[in-house]
Amino acid sequence: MDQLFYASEVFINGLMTGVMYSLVALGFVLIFKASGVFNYAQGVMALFAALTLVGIMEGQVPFSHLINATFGTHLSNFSWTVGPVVAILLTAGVMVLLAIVIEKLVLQHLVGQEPIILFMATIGLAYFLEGLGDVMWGADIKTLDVGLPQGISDTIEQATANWFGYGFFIDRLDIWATIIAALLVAALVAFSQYTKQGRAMRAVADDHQAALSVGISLQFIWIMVWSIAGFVALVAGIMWGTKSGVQFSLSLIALKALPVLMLGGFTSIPGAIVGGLIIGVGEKLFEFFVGPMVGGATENWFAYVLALIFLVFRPQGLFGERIIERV
Amino acid sequence: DLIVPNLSYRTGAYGAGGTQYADGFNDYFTLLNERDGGIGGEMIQVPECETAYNTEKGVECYESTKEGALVFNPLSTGITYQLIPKVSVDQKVLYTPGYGRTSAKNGQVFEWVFNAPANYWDGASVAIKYLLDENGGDLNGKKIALVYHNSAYGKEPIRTLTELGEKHGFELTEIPVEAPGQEQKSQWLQIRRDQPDYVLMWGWGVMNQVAIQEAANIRFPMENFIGIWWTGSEIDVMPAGAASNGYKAVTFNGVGTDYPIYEDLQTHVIEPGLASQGGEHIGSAVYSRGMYAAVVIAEAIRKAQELAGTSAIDAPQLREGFENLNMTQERLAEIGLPDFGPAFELSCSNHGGNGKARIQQWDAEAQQWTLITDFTEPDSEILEPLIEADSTAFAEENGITPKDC
Amino acid sequence: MTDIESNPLTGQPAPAEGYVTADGRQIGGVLMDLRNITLRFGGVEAIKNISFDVREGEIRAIIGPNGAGKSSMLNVISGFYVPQEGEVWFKGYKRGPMRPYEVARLGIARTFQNIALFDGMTVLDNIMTGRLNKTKSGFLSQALWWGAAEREEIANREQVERIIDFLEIQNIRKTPVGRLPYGLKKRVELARALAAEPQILLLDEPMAGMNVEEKEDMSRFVLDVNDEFGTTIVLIEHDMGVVMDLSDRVVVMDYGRKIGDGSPDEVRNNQEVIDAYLGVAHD
Amino acid sequence: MLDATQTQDNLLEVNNIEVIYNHVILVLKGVSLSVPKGRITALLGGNGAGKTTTLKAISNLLASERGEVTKGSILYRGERVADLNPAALVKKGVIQVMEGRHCFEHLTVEENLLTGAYTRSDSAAVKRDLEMVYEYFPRLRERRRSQAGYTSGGEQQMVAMGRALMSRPETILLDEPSMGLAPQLVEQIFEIVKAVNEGEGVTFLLAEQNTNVALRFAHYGYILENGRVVMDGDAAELRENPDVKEFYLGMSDEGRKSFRDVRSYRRRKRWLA
Amino acid sequence: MFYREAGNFKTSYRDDGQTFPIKLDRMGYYVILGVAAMVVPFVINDYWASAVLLPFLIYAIAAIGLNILTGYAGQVSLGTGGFMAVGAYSVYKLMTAFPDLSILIHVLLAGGITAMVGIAFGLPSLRIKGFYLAVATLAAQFFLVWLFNKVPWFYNYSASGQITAPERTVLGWAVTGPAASPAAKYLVCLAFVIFAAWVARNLTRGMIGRKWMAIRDMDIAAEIIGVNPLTAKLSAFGVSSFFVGIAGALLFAVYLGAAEVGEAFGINKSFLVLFMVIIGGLGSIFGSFAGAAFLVLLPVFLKNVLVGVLGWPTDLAAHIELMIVGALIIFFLIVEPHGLARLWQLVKEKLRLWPFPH
Ligand SMILES: Nc1ncnc2c1ncn2[C@@H]1O[C@H](COP(=O)(O)OP(=O)(O)OP(=O)(O)O)[C@@H](O)[C@H]1O
Ligand SMILES: Nc1ncnc2c1ncn2[C@@H]1O[C@H](COP(=O)(O)OP(=O)(O)OP(=O)(O)O)[C@@H](O)[C@H]1O
Ligand SMILES: CC(C)C[C@H](N)C(=O)O
Ligand SMILES: [Mg+2]
Ligand SMILES: [Mg+2]
Repeated sequence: MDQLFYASEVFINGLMTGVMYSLVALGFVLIFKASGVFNYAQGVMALFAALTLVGIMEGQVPFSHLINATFGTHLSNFSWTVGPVVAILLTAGVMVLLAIVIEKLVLQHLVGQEPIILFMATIGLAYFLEGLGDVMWGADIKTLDVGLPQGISDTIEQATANWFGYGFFIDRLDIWATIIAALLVAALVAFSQYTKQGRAMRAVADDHQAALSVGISLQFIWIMVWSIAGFVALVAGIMWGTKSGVQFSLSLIALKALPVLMLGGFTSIPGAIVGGLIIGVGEKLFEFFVGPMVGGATENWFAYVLALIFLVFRPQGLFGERIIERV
Repeated sequence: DLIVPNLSYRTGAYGAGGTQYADGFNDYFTLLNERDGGIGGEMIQVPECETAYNTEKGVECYESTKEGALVFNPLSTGITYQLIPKVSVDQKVLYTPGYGRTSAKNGQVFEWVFNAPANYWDGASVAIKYLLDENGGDLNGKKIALVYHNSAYGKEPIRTLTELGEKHGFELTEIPVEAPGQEQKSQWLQIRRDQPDYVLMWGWGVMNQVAIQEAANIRFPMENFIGIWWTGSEIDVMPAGAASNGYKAVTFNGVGTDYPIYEDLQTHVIEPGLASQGGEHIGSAVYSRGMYAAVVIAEAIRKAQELAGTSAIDAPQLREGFENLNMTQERLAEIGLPDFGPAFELSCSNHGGNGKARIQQWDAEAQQWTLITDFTEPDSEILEPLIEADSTAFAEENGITPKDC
Repeated sequence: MTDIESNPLTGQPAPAEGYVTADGRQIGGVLMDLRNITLRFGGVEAIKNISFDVREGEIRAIIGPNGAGKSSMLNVISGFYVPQEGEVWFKGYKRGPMRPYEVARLGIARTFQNIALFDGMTVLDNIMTGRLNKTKSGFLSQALWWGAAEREEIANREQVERIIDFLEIQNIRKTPVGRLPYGLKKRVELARALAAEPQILLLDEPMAGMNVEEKEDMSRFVLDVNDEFGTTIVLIEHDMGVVMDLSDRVVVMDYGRKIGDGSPDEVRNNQEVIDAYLGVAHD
Repeated sequence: MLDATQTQDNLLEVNNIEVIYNHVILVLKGVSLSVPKGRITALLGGNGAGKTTTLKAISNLLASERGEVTKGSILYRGERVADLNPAALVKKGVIQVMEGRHCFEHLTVEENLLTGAYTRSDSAAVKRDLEMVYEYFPRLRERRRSQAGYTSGGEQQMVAMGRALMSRPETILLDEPSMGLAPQLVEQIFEIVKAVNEGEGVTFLLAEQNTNVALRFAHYGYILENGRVVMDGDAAELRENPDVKEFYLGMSDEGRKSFRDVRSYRRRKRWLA
Repeated sequence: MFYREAGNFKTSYRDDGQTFPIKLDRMGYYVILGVAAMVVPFVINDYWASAVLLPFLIYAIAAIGLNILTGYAGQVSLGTGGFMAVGAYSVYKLMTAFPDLSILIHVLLAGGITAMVGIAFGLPSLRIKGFYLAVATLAAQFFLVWLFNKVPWFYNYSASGQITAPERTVLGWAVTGPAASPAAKYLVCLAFVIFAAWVARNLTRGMIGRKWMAIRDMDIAAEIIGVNPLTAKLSAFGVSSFFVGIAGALLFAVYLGAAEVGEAFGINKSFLVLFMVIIGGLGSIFGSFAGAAFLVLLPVFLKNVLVGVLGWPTDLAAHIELMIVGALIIFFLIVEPHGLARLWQLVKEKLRLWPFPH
């Protein structure tokens, strides 16, 4: 009986974690849909966004290290601090700028290259942003608090305790993540399926040349999409930052998102969510029940193996576009 | 001049901790240079090299700085393992306080490596000792979970703890966390289910903050949660805020700035603006540990100069200095760090001191660590044989004949 | 040339009687026989119960409006599409389920409607790939470039050079095909197919996007291949001039159905064909 | 040949352009041509002559192929368009139908057509034009819901054409529309070109191999051979020109000759340029 | 201009198929080889060996391996780190299990074992394509690392799970272990590099190579003209992993001397090698060398400049270094997506036309 409770508790928490992964995966999907670019930098973008957010909130002086090192000054903080909402808006603005810069300096010059080249470019971008983030805001760990609650939800524990005599553990942060993710997805799906820009976005993904020839401006589409992705990254950054503090490792969640992508399909927004849920539940249950027998720490690889198994049966992922094979 | 390279890491996944350590290390030598004109008239150069906690970069740093260098302190078990063979060939001292290869304590096998005052096995043993005291000397039937960084470092204490478990009859559950470890739900759900009486932790990097946060989330009583010294720094507990109040950690060095030395530091280093990185982290736990490492090295240098009769010593002479080092509380007081670390004495056979360590506890309101025990001896009757076994194994594998002292 | 072991062909040889063409070429017996082929893609029925045969040494044309299912038919022949119903008989044996590369080994080579050259390789390498079923030397000998490997390589190269001369593409030997203009690509594709010394050659619109002069050259190649190597040719082409002049027999498809089969003249005067496909002829 | 380019109210003027790919391969060696408003101008020539390159040079699609215009100028309505991006050009009313279809494989046929109207905002009119396109190409209406990637070659060509029409262009650069189309469809497409040209007064510059059809529908023609214009004139004249007849229409004095008969290796006659 | 391809007429298809059809190239090649083998060993020192040359040679092997898989057969792999780990642990087990067999044999065997593993993990490639495959190979990466970390047998039950290379000799010279001289280590690696490059070249210029490239450029068409995708892809995985395995073995045994799997063979290795291949040039063996050289030298160089010359604090330097590396990678991809190798080619093409612009 207890086993069952534990199982379902792990199951639920798996779902929740899955949602957290999905938040990162969403960014990948967007950019991949729009430009066929597999944007490895998505994780670092989340880190960068979070760093910027904290920096703005605490009124840090950007590049203070660099400035101090070169001019021997001792800058660190401005006198002011900024409230979460304003800070989030400002950060979103920064992400838009970032998108524009990326488009102008990178993507524009790589039109029509093979996907792998673009993929590599984004890894280069990841390095750059990682360095930039550190130079701008410093490498030490920062705590991010935009007022999201954290820790076990007593109400749920009480309630479940009364119903089943076993109090379930659910992290309030995860509950929030779920709500936010749901909203994001709804919005994004609507956008890509039912709007002109959404259609153009998919067109670009299919054939840059043709898209150009019908007068779709790659610049615009890409800036738009990278901005949205930047915003999604910000959301992911806030969630994960609140959870584990804002620091370098935040960028590594990208690796958690990849299996989610595979499983859901690189081109499917709902896929990102469903994939996330499956991965989350799968890896948690496995770690929880099988893990102890094989020495634990299985999550990293199990997620990938799980996705791999799915792919063998559905090479384009659960919801991915059918891969067109014709001669 | 004497060269003491600082193989630090201020970037990457572990940069946050590495930075504080490196600062403490630098600042102490800066102090000596500024205040006393170095040691015995020799200025100390501390060329810094970024390893990013990465073994290859570590080796590259070692090779690029080893020219004329005396001693290395890479702050990484991984890199330490790389360097152990190299230092014995290049005849450099390798000083790894509180990390690295535990069995290097055996000076007969590891001539060039020193890991005083304490190593991971000491740490484990001291933690258990503390728990014994808490429980009136009896841990029978208790459940203890070990949450560890799934790497060479994290695995270090397992063997000791199992032995101790047999001795004291507590049950050990191992809970590895794959680096980096932002996601520890299943681990902590497991803990929530098993309800262990105590949780020990060998972590580093983001893993620490997340673990403490998750512990708070499942309302695990913080005072039953004890980390090794590397999981006992401010940055580990702060993200969890008030919830982390009462969290404990083993340590072998003092913390905070109310030691006499900090006045000198203020006047000679901080005010002139010579503090490493602008002195953001002065007094933090890891900063203090970096400073402590510097203190020990400095003392060893003094000893070496005294023995060699020259101030311009070389690495082999420094080795002598280490082997004859005798850290007394008196000496620490003179330095301006009374009771900052344990008293210990090294010898040709004992490179690890007596492994004394103490417990510190986090006070969330005051935002500071308070030392709650005195220095305690580890359980040498368990440790000695283990060390013996491991070091002889190494000796055989690499065809080293232990030198007799 | 094809031994039964090497290819899963089963069943009984079919009677083989030939005929003589207008210009007096002797056409052999049935080489390939397609029986009641039906192919569906989800809802779309691309081929509806079509049967026709191809005889040794003849030039067999398939024509029909766009989307009629011609290319699909070729794909069925070369094993890329597996028809839901129907049988493919080859050299009097029923062909079991086969992967495309096995079909290729039977001596069936083809060109593609949307050029399918290997853009990353030079013209020479592209054509050399045509020889791969003629290569026997093992992995090790290739890795160490010992005897067999090198000798074969050179032998293949000689054969390929012959084809290169034949198709007059000497001057672009070493150019990456990606850079070639459309027409030349088509030619290289033909060369690659020829390099395999096939028994049946399937050509999917080999002359699309060429001007008359180039079509004339191409026609010449096709004809020469046919009577120099005696290769049987199945040809899809939209240029009626070409089809009518070159082919011995023509199959006409429309919406996946077969609406005509016979000599060019019969077909040309078949009313249904005219309505469905030819429209009013201009020339 | 100059006099030809001097015709007044030329919508599009290409003056002596040179195009180089990958910084090394010189493909167009000084091509000049002019496209009068409201007329159909044909660009003829063999494989590799440079037709596609010319069109891409005009619509600024070379960049993504690592090609660039190194000499000469391109004027549209008298303004240089060399540094406009393709999108801007489409807004100006110049759209290209690329050689070899280039449909958006994963979009449905209908979505493909709608992307053609990307630069337009008058949704009502777009709907009407969609109907118009379906009138022109009934086959597309049948397959409107299926993924373009799975339609037959000809169907894809129609999609590409239709997509261009959806942008209500002033000038269409048409690259080998007849390629791979069934004869009556070729006629049909050219009829459509004609209709559109006369009906909506759209100007066409079309690159064709199928000289025969092209010259029947075009008003004026240029003949390109490896990167140079070797001849130009009114369609009618060209059709009568003996060389054109022989090499591009496949006719000899005694009418069309069979492909079987042209087996003799004959030397290609070249004009001097 | 001295560099002329004209006047190098080939009279037989044999000459035409040569690796360096042009006389000048061939001579240059022999010179380089001579210097590498005869001169360098005498001038080499610890720093150069361990900071530059050894990593360069070893990564060159890995890059060649990955280039075969990704550059020639078009199967993107992010599992390189994991496969290198297989090589490393194989060689460790072999070294400790059969101490008196020659290390060279151990390394080759390690390569063989890795090839097996590679083939096993290559199987999904028959169904899965493109990025899906790339990500799928990460499964190999993480699983292998986990495996070597978890199963004590692999690290001979050492307390910490670290593996340490015991001393082994070739012709009496120690090539592993602390006592090994830089020159000895260098020469061993050099030997393997030459071997690898030669075999790779033979495979890629022959029919096997063409099969791989056919699969890469258009797998459907390839199958229809007679390439068996199964054998083509798996052979690519096999050969590639063989070289990668050798690289891993050398990296551990000769270069690092001790290793901890998660640390030394983590996913960053996979990316690093992939970078070398891309920056160097997909489908080019020369490119593999160029890429390896570039990515080994760049950080060392930058570090020395930023810290040594400009005297910046190390952390700042490290961050800026990161930015510069990232920026440079992007820059190179933009100027020549086909890598340094193609850049070199273009230079040659220009030289051919020199002094005329085109
Ligand atoms: N893989 C596929 N999936 C779905 N439908 C397909 C597929 N291949 C072909 N079709 C459909 O089958 C029909 C026949 O296609 P096919 O390419 O054979 O026509 P075709 O006769 O070659 O036309 P064309 O002369 O234009 O090339 C078309 O309607 C096409 O949409
Ligand atoms: N991307 C490219 N890189 C290098 N050379 C190219 C490229 N594209 C075309 N070329 C070269 O430019 C020349 C003209 O090509 P283009 O496609 O313009 O000819 P075309 O007249 O359109 O031929 P076709 O009628 O076959 O389409 C060809 O010789 C071709 O080799
Ligand atoms: C050295 C310390 C900072 C802890 C570190 N993880 C180690 O390698 O042991
Ligand atoms: Mg077709
Ligand atoms: Mg063209």
